[in-house]
Amino acid sequence: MEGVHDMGGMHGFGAVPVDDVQLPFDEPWEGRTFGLFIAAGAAGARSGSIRPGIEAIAPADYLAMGYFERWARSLEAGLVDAGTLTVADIDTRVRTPRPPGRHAQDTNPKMAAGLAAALINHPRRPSGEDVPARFDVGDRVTVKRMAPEGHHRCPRYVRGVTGTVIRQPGGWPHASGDGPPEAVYTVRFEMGDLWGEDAEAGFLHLDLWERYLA
Amino acid sequence: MEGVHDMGGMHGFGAVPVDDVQLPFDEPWEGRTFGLFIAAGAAGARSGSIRPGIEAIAPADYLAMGYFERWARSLEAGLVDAGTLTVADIDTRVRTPRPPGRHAQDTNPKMAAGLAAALINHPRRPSGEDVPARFDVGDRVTVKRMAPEGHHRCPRYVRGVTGTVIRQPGGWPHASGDGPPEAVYTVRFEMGDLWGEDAEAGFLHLDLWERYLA
Amino acid sequence: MNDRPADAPHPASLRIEAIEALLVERGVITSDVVDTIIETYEHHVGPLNGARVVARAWIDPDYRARLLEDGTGAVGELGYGGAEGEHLVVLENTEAVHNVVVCTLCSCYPWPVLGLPPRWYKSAAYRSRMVREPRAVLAEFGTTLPEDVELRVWDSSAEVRYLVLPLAPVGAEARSEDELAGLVTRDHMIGVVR
Amino acid sequence: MNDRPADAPHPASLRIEAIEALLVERGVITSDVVDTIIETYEHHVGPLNGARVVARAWIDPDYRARLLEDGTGAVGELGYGGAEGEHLVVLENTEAVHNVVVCTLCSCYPWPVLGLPPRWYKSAAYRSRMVREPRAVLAEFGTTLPEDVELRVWDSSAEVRYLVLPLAPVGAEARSEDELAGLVTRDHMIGVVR
Repeated sequence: MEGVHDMGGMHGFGAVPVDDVQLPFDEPWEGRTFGLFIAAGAAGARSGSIRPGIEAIAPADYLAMGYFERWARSLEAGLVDAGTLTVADIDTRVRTPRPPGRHAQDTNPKMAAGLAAALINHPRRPSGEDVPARFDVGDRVTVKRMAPEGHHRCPRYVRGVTGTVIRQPGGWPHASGDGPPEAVYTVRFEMGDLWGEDAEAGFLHLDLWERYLA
Repeated sequence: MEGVHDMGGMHGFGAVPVDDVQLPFDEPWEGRTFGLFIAAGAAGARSGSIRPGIEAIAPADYLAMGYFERWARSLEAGLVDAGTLTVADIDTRVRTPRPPGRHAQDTNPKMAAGLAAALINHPRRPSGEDVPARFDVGDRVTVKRMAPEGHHRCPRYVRGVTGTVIRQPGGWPHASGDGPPEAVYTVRFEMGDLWGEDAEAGFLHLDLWERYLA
Repeated sequence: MNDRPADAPHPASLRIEAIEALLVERGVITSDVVDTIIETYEHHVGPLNGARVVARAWIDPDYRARLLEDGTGAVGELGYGGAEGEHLVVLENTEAVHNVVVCTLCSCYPWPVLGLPPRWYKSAAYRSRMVREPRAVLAEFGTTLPEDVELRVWDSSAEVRYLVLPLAPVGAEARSEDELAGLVTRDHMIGVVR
Repeated sequence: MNDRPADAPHPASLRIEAIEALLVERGVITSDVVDTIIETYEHHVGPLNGARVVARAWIDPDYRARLLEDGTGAVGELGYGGAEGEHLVVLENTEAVHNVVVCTLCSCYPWPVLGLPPRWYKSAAYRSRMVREPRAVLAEFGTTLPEDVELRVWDSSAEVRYLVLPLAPVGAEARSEDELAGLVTRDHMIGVVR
């Protein structure tokens, strides 16, 4: 979809809020959100993946929310969609908070250890698969005009722009989740071709599925 | 600027909230906002124009606000920028509301009548001025790539797209307010050239200043 | 967007009230001027103006020709014009062509002939979608356009303001101008209804 | 974004607490699993992993060559890998070239070597501006890039994750791997610092 999450090139967001914070979570609930998202996925208790769930957030809300608020919203949507919880369940529990009851003291060290291991399990080879590719390194390719409703990874700022293929890292199923692995290309664009005559000098690189290119 | 106000083509905003309301203001304060904006302009009490003031609203706020809330924000910014009021003046008055004091009973029937007449005063001729024009009706023109920080009227969805000039209504100073009148062209684009192979059939027309075109 | 209770004032309402009070106290403006501006657009300038223009065009071929040639001038003949109507272009619907108007960047609208824009015209949904999927949007207004009718969308975001001249009803020449004007709605002249 | 007092819980916090309680009660998950995931990214997976990769590359030319050829494999040699690092590409800074990474569409980031992304990497300002005015953004990090250095921005929004291999300090070969790793920061490996 063409959503507000596609921010490349926009004005109005001010200076970068540079800080030197090294910890991943500012508040404990952010860590819980992250951990629950992964644990619920491993337990088969939620459907969907993180990005489409986040992009489904209403545009004004998306912009007003922090990063882990969006994760929390995506997690909730996935749990509800899978039938694990209902919005009413959660609403009720928020209004009448109490500590977890049954199973509150349960632990599952085997699952915890397994999941921790899986998260940092290094693969034998890179994930890109060997697939047929229409374009070669060095080819000039133009990003198609499009306005897909489904989840995609083709930012608006490259539409209609021509660049050069500099790498073909492999094939992956398209971001929308459908179909077999499809060739992805790393394409180099000149900044001036993206932003016009006042652009800074330099190059912009983007990984694009074959379906986006002509 | 490239802001969230530039909505053409985006997803995520749902169905059109069709209604049959014929009155221009839903709540009295909306009418006051509109009237104050015009009256303050006529009194020379605010600077700026409506659109840049609205586009300066932070993106998340812009999307969360209603139409006349944006006008209210733009009005306030213009009054503050002109030195007529300070934000502190307004904040204080909001916290301690009381009816207007001095001059509350004043009227200015002459200004009211004059302004009402000016608002509906029909011009002798269309406002477009006769200016030199680089392109002729029938010419194919391509919208330049750009990312201007200032106020402009060139939506992102036509960048890099080629269309045909169908009219040259005249010249106006560019939207940013600078310089002499500059030719404006009404350009016709094919929907497929804007949105790709899945586009609906039809044509999209847009008035574009000469500086946007090549 | 607001979680306030139904009877609580909108926060912007309090702020605008404060601004008006301050401007009045300081002698910058008087409230009757504001009243008059509101009254102008609540009672005097609205779609009835446009409807009269359309009705005249339906019964008077010479006027129609002038209207399509110079919208500003022909609308002015009927006494209409002013703010946001400084350069009007009239778009002619035919059996083969349908026109519809939007402003993606804000909500530009031909005030002198239609008044201030309706709520939905100002909505993000209308602004974002009308340029990309106009037939789908028209369907939400109950308007189904035959496939063979050419659809022309006008994104009026610069200086020109657009008014759609709808198809005349059958037998228009035999009806009075007032009667015809009564048939023309705002939605016809924006183009969301055919 | 929130007007809540400093000591009030974030609304999302209450909601997440309710969700966890419900999932635990219903036997869907146990809280120790959540604890372990948090601990993994708070204590075990972070920029120190990437720093060790960089330090090794600085002192071992063969490793450097493997790293640039197959990032995933070479990082795996040091025991790092996993979620969001399934296909790593390492970008080599040189005297003539500087690389910097962003994700405009969300906040894609090479977790196994850098941990979870910093707050500013996830900000709308960084995401919107790094692809359009990278030198201006670098300046906000205190990084002024000579005009003759070629700037390469990588918008890592699909499947590949990118790690910047910074320029080695003078005399790197004479220093220990641990000492060198201590010089490498997260910001070097994103490319906002040179």
